[in-house]
Amino acid sequence: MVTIIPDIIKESLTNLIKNGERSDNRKFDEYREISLETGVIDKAEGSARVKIGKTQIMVGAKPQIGEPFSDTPNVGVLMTNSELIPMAAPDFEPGPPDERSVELARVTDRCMREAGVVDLEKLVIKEGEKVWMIFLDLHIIDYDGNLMDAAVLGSMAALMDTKIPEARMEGDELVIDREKMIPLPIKEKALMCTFVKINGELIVDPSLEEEQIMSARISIGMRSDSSICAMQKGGMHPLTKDEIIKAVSRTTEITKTLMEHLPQK
Amino acid sequence: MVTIIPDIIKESLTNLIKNGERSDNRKFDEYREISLETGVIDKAEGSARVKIGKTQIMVGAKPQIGEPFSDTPNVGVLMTNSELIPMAAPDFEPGPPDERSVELARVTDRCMREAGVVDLEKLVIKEGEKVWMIFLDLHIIDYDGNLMDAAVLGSMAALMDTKIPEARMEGDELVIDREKMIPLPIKEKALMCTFVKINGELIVDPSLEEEQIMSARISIGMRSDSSICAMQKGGMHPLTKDEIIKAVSRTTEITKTLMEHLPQK
Amino acid sequence: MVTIIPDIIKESLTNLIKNGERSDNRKFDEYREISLETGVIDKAEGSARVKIGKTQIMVGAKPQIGEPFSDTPNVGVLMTNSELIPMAAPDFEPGPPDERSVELARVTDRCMREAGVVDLEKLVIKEGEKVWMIFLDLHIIDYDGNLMDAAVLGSMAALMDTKIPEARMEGDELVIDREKMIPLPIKEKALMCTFVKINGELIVDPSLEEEQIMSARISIGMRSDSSICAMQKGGMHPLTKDEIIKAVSRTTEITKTLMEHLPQK
Amino acid sequence: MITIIINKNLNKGSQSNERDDGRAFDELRPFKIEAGVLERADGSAYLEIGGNKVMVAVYGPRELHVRRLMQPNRAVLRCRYNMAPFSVDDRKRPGPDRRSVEISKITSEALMPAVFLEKFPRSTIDVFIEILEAEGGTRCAGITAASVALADAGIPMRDLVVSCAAGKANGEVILDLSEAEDKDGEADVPVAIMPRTGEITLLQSDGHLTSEEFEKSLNLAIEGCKKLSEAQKEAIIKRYGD
Amino acid sequence: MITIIINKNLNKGSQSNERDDGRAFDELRPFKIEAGVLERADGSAYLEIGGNKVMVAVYGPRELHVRRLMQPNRAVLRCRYNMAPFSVDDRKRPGPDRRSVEISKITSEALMPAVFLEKFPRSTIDVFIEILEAEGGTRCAGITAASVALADAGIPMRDLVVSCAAGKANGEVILDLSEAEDKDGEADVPVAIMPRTGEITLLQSDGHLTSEEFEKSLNLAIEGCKKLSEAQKEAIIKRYGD
Amino acid sequence: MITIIINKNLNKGSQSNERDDGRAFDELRPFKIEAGVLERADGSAYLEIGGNKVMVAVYGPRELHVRRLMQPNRAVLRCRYNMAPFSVDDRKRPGPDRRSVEISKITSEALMPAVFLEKFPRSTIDVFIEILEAEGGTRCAGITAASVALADAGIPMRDLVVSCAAGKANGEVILDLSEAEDKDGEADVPVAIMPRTGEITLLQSDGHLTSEEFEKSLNLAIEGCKKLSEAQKEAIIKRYGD
Repeated sequence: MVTIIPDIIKESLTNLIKNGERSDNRKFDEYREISLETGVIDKAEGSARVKIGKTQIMVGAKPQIGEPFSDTPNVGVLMTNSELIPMAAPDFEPGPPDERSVELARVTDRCMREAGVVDLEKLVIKEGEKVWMIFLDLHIIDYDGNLMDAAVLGSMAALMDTKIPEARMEGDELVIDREKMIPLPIKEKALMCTFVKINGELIVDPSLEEEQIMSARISIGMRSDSSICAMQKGGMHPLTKDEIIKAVSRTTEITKTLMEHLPQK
Repeated sequence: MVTIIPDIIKESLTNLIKNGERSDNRKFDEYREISLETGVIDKAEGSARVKIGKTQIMVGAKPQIGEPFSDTPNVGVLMTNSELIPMAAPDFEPGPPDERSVELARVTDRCMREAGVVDLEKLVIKEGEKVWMIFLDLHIIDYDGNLMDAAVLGSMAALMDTKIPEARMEGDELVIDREKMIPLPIKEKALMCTFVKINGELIVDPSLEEEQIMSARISIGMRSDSSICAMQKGGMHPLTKDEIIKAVSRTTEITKTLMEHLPQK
Repeated sequence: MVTIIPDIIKESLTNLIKNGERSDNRKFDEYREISLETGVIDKAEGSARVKIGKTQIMVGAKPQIGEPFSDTPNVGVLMTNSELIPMAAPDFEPGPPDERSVELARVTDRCMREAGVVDLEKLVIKEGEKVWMIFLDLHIIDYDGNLMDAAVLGSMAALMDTKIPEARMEGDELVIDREKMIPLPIKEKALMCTFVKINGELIVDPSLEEEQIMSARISIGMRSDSSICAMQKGGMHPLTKDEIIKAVSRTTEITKTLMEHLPQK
Repeated sequence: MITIIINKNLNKGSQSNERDDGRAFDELRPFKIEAGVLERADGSAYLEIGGNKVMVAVYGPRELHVRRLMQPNRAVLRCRYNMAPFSVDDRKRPGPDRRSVEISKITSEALMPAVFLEKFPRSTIDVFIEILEAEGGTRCAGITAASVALADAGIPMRDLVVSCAAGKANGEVILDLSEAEDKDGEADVPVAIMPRTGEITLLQSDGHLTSEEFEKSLNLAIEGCKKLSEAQKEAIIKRYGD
Repeated sequence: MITIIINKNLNKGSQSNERDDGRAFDELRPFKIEAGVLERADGSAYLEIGGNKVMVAVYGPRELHVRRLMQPNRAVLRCRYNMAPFSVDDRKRPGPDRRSVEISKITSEALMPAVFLEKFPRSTIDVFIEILEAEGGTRCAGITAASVALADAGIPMRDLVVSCAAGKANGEVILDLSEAEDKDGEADVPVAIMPRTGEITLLQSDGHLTSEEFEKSLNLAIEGCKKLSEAQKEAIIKRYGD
Repeated sequence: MITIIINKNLNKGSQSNERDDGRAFDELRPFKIEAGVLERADGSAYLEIGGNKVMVAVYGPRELHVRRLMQPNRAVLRCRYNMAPFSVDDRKRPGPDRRSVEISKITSEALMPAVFLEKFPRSTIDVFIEILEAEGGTRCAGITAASVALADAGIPMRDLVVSCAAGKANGEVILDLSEAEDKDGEADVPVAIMPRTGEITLLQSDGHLTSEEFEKSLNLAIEGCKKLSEAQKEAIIKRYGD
């Protein structure tokens, strides 16, 4: 948990920011190289491998028949789970998800759900009794900063890649036809854009180094229509209202470019 | 777990006892001030806040439909759970209930159950299939000694405060009518009286200080008809048979006064 | 976990082996005294107490009605669980089974299952819905080396001792008749034979001391027809192929003698 | 078997442009704050707002037993947000769940900027937030009460962090959503600020909003925080005098 | 689906004034105690009484690895009461439950008064009680066996704690309730004493009794303890000579 | 309710004497190995064989925080075998189960003989094996990839441990069983060797075999190991040159 950044590195990074520069020569609003592949796991009904710089996440989506929640009998369920597995960083430990992992999964989940990415009403097989539950698993395998944006990007791509079997009731019988795989009904697209504050500046897509010296973080989930579907502040220091408003406005621009990474369909 | 009491405090408390006195000027058979409110949590079907001196417990009762145990198909269920939450004392830790917490819940549970406080037979909705389960949750928020007596007093009051919805079978349908709330059927009243032994004397309602220097503890659960419904010895030192008999006899007197704190109905 | 063997003991044990001897005067292919009793726990439908030297294991078998696994609807289930309880050795700790305990249970389980010891098809009460599940619990109470062979021997004996109630469907009703207890259908017999390698020699039935200085371990499960039903290598050092082949061949001989310890029926 | 639940509280369905409980769009629910309510804790506070009942205890600065968490140059601030089993309609199973783990984390981050942690290296300040009854907005209520409990414990602070949510329900941006408004509404934006500087220490948005609606919600929440801030100060003055 | 279980052992229903197993009201079930039955443990004992089979191992005094539990001026005595999965009619899932946690606690308290803990500061004495078969009265059987195992381990003690229950079934106060008597009976009063002084180190009452019945039960249990105490001594003499 | 699952992949039932995927009895599935594929880990490797996809990260030698596990005269080698939830047909619940605990243990034992542990007393070398997709033979794939990751981390080793299974399906002894062959087959014999000496560091047999069939399987697995061994070396050469 305790990561000590030598003062000298901290100072040099901060000085760069002061001069409008970053250690990898990026602009303040520039993402690292993004790579996104889908269909990478044959056994998963949907999958994606996303890389933002050296950060790497595998996302798998698996449908399962279940009961709807009793207060929402006519919609299916999307469940997001995240594992900061010890492979990904020297300070990640085996065991049940810690608070960072839980936050990552919950923010990703809220972003997809509130944006209405999946048409959950189409996942009902029999109202109040049988619905599709989509399990989205985030497997973080290399952590070099900015997990939030990578998680949402990978989740969006994995959901767009997902195919579920045709399922129907025939009298009392539930028939699941794995020979007829139907694309998951996608209604909206949403992505997330994270800024950190260093020396009073907001810079997008923080690298690990930048995260370690940041004073605060803000992640904004946005739909393709530029509406806001999620927001989460993090970090030990405050943000001003102006900074937040500015971050929202920059997100509107950046999201447009980010969306181009998604499969075009 | 390890509480170090300075020798000087220990000595001074012991000396007081020797002279028939206690540090807060109480008599050996005298309780601290007791305060008892019911109906304190609107979302709980029954609730109570009990204070004995500075010790404070919130008790909530919540009914839930469940299946009866297979060996007692014709009675409902009373479940008692206790949480020594870290709010209540510097040495209480988060996590699953420890042995003190388990003992508190189980002794409280036995006291209520063996006294026949709730008429469990009236909690059956359909024999062998549907009964009311009453969950009694003890939330310890301030610990200044004598949790046992406070737990039983608060539980008794919360149960007397509890109202459950009318439930009935209509053919195959279970109808739960939350517009008709019925008082939980209370058959008996029972309370608990705890003594600790210090310097050979038995004193009632120990404060935290007194618990920390006691040699032994005895808790006696008694019904309003002076019969015994629970008993539990604690502490690292023994008691004599005479001390136990004396404690029972003093409990008979004290319980009469204690009962006056319960709602009069 | 860390057991320090004084160098002097290690050296003296190794020297003995060099001279073809063992500290308790056994031959390399000789087991310690074996004692096996069945029917030792009245409440268990099958039970055995096995001792190999000072190593002692209690095994209990309990049948329970359950659902078959969905991919094998027409066979019953055998579940093996092992507890290295802290009673058995100073370095065993309370808590969920550790890796040694899990390995012991899984190897025992594979040995019984792959040998086809129990005729699982006869444990079906209603195909796809109701089968007998046999829970085999290994309770290790004294650990003086060679748990594997003791576990398999005790499990085999406990299963041979097991009687299950007659169960049948009468229309929609499941009738379990505890007045008619039927022997568990045993199809095959299998035992396990464990060698450790010390100073280049393979010796059977290692004592605790021998286990502590061994370089490698090999356990071979064998049926009465000399076929192999399980094998597991352990330890921090390698074995050669010749050593393994030799161990298999010696197991063929030893198993014949070991089988004589089983109840003769 | 079919279960039918008859409940008069469901399906109110008032579609008037007033809020169900009669509040104006920028009106807080009734609230009260009290400091110093527990004996054993180093500091404590009790807060009610609407149907929420929240108790907070603070212990520390004190020795940190988990060496792995220790910080050489500052105190650790650990918050534990916990709901009593009887605090909600359907009994909550005791113990942390994913929701409470997340809230505990962001509550710590909301309070930390205000505390002079650097005064207590290698130690911990523990904040225990117990939700005794929940009716929408418990995380904000917990933060607001926690600040008072920290002050009651004598922990040196730059400011008293205060928290309040705004959001959108029935198409309107409103302050301090009740449980019903949160459940049926479109979005909830919990905010915490340090009132002296107006800086924001907690910010989430759960739901769907345009940028304009978001900005409006943010402003409204900040106004709500300022009103609650007065009550915090009064609670402390009432306990200690001024 | 309906399950019907046919079992001849149920519904015996003898309502004579004799006990089902023919014992007198003040008669113990047959029992035997053996010391020194395990190889690895520092001390051990095996006890059977009625259908109960109990094995106890003692390790210590030895180093205590959990610093938090360490006592500067005495040893800690930790007991773990555990039931084997096959010890009861319906298989018990492995691992501690609330019942075993409580019994472990009161067993420690029952044994502590007899042990010279002050001779071994900062260390632990661990007592592992395994119920191999349970038929009513296992906590008492565990305590009685544990004393013998402690003696076998050479732990210095003031006395050999011994334990037995009395209670009420079919309206009569009786000694040493069997499983059936405990299940159908009105009350169970487990007691442990140090026989030299008669002091009581364990006392519980589970059930409903008048004061007179309680006192009678207590006296009866003490008499039972005294009989068992002789068997404890014999077990130790048999192992070590006298 | 009855559930019917229609699936064209089931019930292939080819009973010809060729393997379902057209391989010869002694033929490995297509495979590839890559070294140095992760940024944060000290060493890493990626391996595909048939439908298996395995990623391995190595951290260390580094400080061991669990004092209880520390070895005064050597490093500890800890392996954690873990399956991603999406790696199998029916989603696997996250976290260790009994199978993964056993595989982690024997994987450690398979790798340890090759590592100069004695060079790093009191430290740990951690090997994290993630099964991203599973199609039969994952434990062997994990071991083979782990050796490459250890080499990539610069850990000094006597040899590159390599692992492969052979077994029996449809009455024939065959190399490198696919998932279908493993499921319907009679036996599976996973083996790991140090190719320089041919010594065996992992050996299990799950299934039913005669001694002759076992020996044949063992030999076949060793041949498979040797083929894979070449690919390991190439992966390292490709990363570092030779």
